[in-house]
Amino acid sequence: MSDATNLTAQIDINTIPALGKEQLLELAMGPQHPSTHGVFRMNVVLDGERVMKLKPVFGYLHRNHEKIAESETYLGSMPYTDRLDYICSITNNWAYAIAVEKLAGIEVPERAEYLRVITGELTRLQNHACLLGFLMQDMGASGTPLMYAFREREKIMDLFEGLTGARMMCNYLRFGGCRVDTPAGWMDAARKVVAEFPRFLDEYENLLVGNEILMDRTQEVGILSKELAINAGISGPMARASGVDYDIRKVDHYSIYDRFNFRIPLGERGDVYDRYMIRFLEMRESIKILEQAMRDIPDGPIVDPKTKIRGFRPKPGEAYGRIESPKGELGFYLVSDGALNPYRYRVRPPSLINLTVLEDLCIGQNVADVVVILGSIDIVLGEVDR
Amino acid sequence: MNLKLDQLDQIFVILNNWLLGYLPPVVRPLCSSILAIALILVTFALLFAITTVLERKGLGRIQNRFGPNRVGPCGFLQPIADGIKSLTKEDIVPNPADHVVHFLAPVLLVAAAFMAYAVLPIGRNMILVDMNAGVLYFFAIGSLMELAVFMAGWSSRSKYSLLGAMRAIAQMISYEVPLVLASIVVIMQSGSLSTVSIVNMQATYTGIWPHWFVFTPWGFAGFALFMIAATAESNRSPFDLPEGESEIIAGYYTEYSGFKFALFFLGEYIGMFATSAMAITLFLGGWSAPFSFLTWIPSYFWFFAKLLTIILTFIWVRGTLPRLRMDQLMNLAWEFMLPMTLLNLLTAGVWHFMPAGALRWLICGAMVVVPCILLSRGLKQRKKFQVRKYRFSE
Amino acid sequence: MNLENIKSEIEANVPGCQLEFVLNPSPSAQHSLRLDHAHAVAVATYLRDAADLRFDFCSNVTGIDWPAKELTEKVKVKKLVDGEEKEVEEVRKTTIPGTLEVVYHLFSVEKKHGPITLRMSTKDRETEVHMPSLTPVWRSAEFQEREIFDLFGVVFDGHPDLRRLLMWPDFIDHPMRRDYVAPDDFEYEPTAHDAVLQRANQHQSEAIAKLASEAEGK
Amino acid sequence: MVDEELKNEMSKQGIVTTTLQELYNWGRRSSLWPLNFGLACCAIEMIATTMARYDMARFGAEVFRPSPRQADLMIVAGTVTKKMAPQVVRLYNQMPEPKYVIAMGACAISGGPFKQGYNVLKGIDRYFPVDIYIPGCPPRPEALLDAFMSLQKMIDAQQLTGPNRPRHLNADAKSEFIVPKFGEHDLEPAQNSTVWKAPLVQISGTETDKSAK
Amino acid sequence: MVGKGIIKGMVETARNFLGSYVSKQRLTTIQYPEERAPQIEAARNFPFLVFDGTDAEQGLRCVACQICEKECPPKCIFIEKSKDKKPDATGKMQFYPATFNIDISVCMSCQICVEVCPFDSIKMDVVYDLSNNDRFAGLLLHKQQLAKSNEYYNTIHPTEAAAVDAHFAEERAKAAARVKAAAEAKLAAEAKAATDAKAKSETTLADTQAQPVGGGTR
Repeated sequence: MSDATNLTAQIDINTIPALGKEQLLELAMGPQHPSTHGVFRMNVVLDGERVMKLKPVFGYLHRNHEKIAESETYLGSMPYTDRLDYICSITNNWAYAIAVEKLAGIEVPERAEYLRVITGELTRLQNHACLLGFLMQDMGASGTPLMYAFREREKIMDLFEGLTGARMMCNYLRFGGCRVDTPAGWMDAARKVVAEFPRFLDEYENLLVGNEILMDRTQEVGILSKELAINAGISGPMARASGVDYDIRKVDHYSIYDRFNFRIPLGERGDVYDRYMIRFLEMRESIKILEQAMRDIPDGPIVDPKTKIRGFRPKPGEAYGRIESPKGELGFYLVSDGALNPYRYRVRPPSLINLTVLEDLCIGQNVADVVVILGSIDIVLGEVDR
Repeated sequence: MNLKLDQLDQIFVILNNWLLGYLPPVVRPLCSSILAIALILVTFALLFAITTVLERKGLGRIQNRFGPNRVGPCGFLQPIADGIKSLTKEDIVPNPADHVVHFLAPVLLVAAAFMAYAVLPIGRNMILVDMNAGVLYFFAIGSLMELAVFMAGWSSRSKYSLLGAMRAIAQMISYEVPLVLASIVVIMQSGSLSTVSIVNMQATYTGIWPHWFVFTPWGFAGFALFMIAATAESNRSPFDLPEGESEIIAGYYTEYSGFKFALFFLGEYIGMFATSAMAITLFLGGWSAPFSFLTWIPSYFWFFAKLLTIILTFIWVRGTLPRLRMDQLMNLAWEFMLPMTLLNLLTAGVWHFMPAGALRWLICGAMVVVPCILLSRGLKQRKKFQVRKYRFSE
Repeated sequence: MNLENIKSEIEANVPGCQLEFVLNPSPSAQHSLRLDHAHAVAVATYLRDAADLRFDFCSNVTGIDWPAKELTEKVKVKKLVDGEEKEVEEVRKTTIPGTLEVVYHLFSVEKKHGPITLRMSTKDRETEVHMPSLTPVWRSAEFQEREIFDLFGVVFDGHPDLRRLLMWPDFIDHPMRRDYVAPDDFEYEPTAHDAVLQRANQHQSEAIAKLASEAEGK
Repeated sequence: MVDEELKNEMSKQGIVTTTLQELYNWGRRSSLWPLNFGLACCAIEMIATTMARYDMARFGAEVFRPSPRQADLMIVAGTVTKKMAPQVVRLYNQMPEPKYVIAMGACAISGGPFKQGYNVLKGIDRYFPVDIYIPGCPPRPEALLDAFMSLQKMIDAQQLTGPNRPRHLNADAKSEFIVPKFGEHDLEPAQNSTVWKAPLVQISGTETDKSAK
Repeated sequence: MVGKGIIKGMVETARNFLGSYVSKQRLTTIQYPEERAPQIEAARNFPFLVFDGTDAEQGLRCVACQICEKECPPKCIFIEKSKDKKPDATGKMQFYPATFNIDISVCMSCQICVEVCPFDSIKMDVVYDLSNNDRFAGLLLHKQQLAKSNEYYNTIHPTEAAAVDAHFAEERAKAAARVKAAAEAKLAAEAKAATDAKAKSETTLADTQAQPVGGGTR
């Protein structure tokens, strides 16, 4: 009856070249591991508790999104994008919509742009809140910060459900606009949630930001230099924590972000603490954007009337569209051959590319730091493996 | 009235004597011990059950939710259900594991944890063995638990178990030192290793105030250090590295299932109660009442009240703090705890030889506070951690 | 930033390189440059390091599979038929050889401009699937090139660690190629359509045949 | 064993009868510790279920054990890919009996929207038995709680003796299932035929006019 | 001073602990089977088919146009068209689905079937507690399970349903008008035919005029 295999007897030793030292311990963290945020594996070589070598293994959630999209209509891929980075579905929709709009040359009405910004920034808020919670969970904080984060997330989930009908898989954006307009009373509810959010941030700050254990565990851990960050294609809050002043909302001037007054927090050291704090500060900036957007939102149509739901065929060609998703640069590259479905559909996953430097960050660190570093990169496996 | 309350206080002793009265005198000591052991087993097993519910409910409340409230009235039958399930669960021993040691480890852990209660005075005249080297015995038994933990980690033949066991050993041995050193101040002061006489010394009053050791500078520092070390000894958050679930799955008991796993759980909690009880005995006056006018309440009530308070603090801390890292844990032990406990010994000596008065308080207080600040600042500066300011790009 | 200007600038600075301007007819107007294998790394390094370009951020690396395509066109040809010159319609078949293409999207963090698109193609899809790796120039290509190696079967020369990224090591197919056929697991398809339905039917008839043969065997 | 009528009669008169079977089933169902195991999108909703709003802890099920040795319930929350399937089966094998499985979400049941992917397993029940299925993509947290309660009801109704006794009390039934191996094109075997008994679907398979279309 | 941050955190958790006894803000649990969160109008889970009136078979709005079947991204809808016709919501004779199956073990609740349906016949349901232990029969919903009344639709999505009902009322009015117009036209035609016949008999010219066609005979 008892199982013959030991829990960790599944190490793929071939992937780790022998180092010729007998004291080294090879450890496979994952694919089922409490802190790999899903099904991710790291083959770690340890000297005591120090990491000597680390090789990430991907593909445990490779769901063939790109292959499936090649046989779906353009609209049919929209709900699949929800499931890429399944914590923030709306920003995924947005990146895809922008790529298709570039491919087909579609304009977006103003109200729709505002709705996109509002839902997108709400997504950013809940993503960052959850991330901080998960990061603390990885540090062993028995769930309390995560619970507080999810308490706030539930409020945003309620908003999403009220607007789009689903909590997580919103499938809200359409080419040239949004799917539905806000129902009565939604905007007021959203204003209330946004107005209450800073209280949560203060609570969080009290709970953890000045915490000595947190600072000790995160400062000077997993330092990423600015040069490496740029060369390795690191994007989003992770790059900004290393001091790279690059936010696609400011650089590409996409949508209507030019109209809002907000700042980009930048880190100095590029360690886990900076990555953690940058996200914390970004939440405060997102609240500013939300307040401005909710104040200024005009009336009007929410979708470009020229776009068709069925039988949408862009002209042959290709387009690369990208946005600043909460994880980083989320891009979609589409090649059309004039048919109903894209000839090639490619997702540029920020989570995967941000993992490029995982080994560099982890070498020489403690095994307990590995989970914290991984947590600070903020990956979602649905996006890493697609 | 007073007589009655005294009887209530001594009710277990009286009952014991009454029961033993029916037995031939030859077997009386043996039977007395067996009775007391049975009572301790039942009481603390029950306390374990209640603590698990309280912990889950307390954490729930901290986290804005209810916690278990469906199994039995208000969820208080939850541990019984857990127990039934654990008992009937399949017991898996991995093939490569060392079967004998794998089996012995949880048994030894629980046995050792319960053995520690032999020298803990639960109430007035309520102690199993009044050993004159009680404190020594307690710490000796405490090291047995480390052995059990290592047996568990080693025999499982799993890498996570081994890592957990390595961490546990390193941690427990490192914190054994400050734990013992922190308790030495009490022994210095009381001049006895017997837990009973230590408590008796504290159970006197000046006005309404008791003479608990915690109300002296060295006692307070000793208590704080003892509690930190005790948290580490009993693998509680934020020192729960050996079972740090986000890093090494479940640490040394990763490969344990069914009732053996439940035994580990039990052993850990019983061990935690034991160290907390020791802290109470050494610093918080054991079973003595906090004010002289409250002495009419039975002594064991005070003991359990103090124990529960400490347990609740443990739960509270667990609900708040993230876990330390191995090297930080070690740094804390060797760079902060050890010097502090050594300095505390000095403080206790100074206290002993100085005449009572405000000056003694001042000097001893300074002897505790100043090194504490300096050491912690040193710790902080060497690590250079601080709250940072961030720049923004428009 | 005009791609034509960049092209001429590269040509001036990287001697011998052959660049092809690839027009993108869609409204996005993201045109691209096709590199030759021999000078790809040099061109990439130039793009990264040139002071006025500084394309230091390689954002996206994509593989595209172009299977061999047969174009049939009707051509009117003048021919002598029965001594008489006539215009005859003739079906002419031209085969465009298949190729695997890799597309790089570059941005500049320093200058905050972009994107420009680079492409490279392999000679064919079966044997000559080699291509220089640009990972030494941009680290960000590391995993993405591995992914393309895995799913398309492009072999990147000079890649530091070219292993399968997503599929398991023993897997031998390249599933993102358009002629890939997924394994047969169509036992239960209650709402099948089109291709899936065909596969399901096929599976079903096989299963029934198997059952029948088993029954005969008994 | 006391029959139902007598029991009802006795409980009316204030006598509570508890058989060993009831006690055992009550213990099992009140203390279902899930494996801390998330695969994809549904895992987030599973986490949300344990969070303050839905609070799975009320049922005594917040003890998410990271080690399969200590878990009773496997919530397969998310897409099982072919690369992951052997690990999932292995985890299931490592869990001690009695063990239960909830397949949460479309992907875990059938592969869901990703069904036609080359690396997606079309349902975890190809390799081991599943007790409760929750449709939805992802199912709401309430749906998971509902499934959890259905599982409790299922356990409550189990007879410990007789032909319908649960697997773990049946010495002939296997508690270990084949772990598939990575093949050159697919997993080998592609399904565990002792567990996976798909009906031959005649719904679409025989629709000749549809396939002709 | 080391420990300040820790104490701050402890105070915060203590505040939440105590707050959970007094404030709903700090005790957010909805105890599911007894309490339920208020139904959100836009919520969606799985599709259902709307029927008008009381008879699920007769009143079904679906005309088996199979658009949703084609557009459904995961292809979880299976429709078989009927051989005969029945009147639809506006009274036109239409096909109806002989079989309409939705495999909810595949459905991803994306609502695209609702968006593409030109007949407002498929809508999203809000029922979520559908856990089942029957893998095959329990998760394949047939027409009988899918058909739900318009009243039900009105209770779960009142705003949307009111708009749909208004639209249908308008359509019906138009249809009625068309029928009326057709009847009138027919009458007129008959009258004209009569006069024409009269004229024909008078003029004996061949009648080459087409029959006037009334609306609504499509």
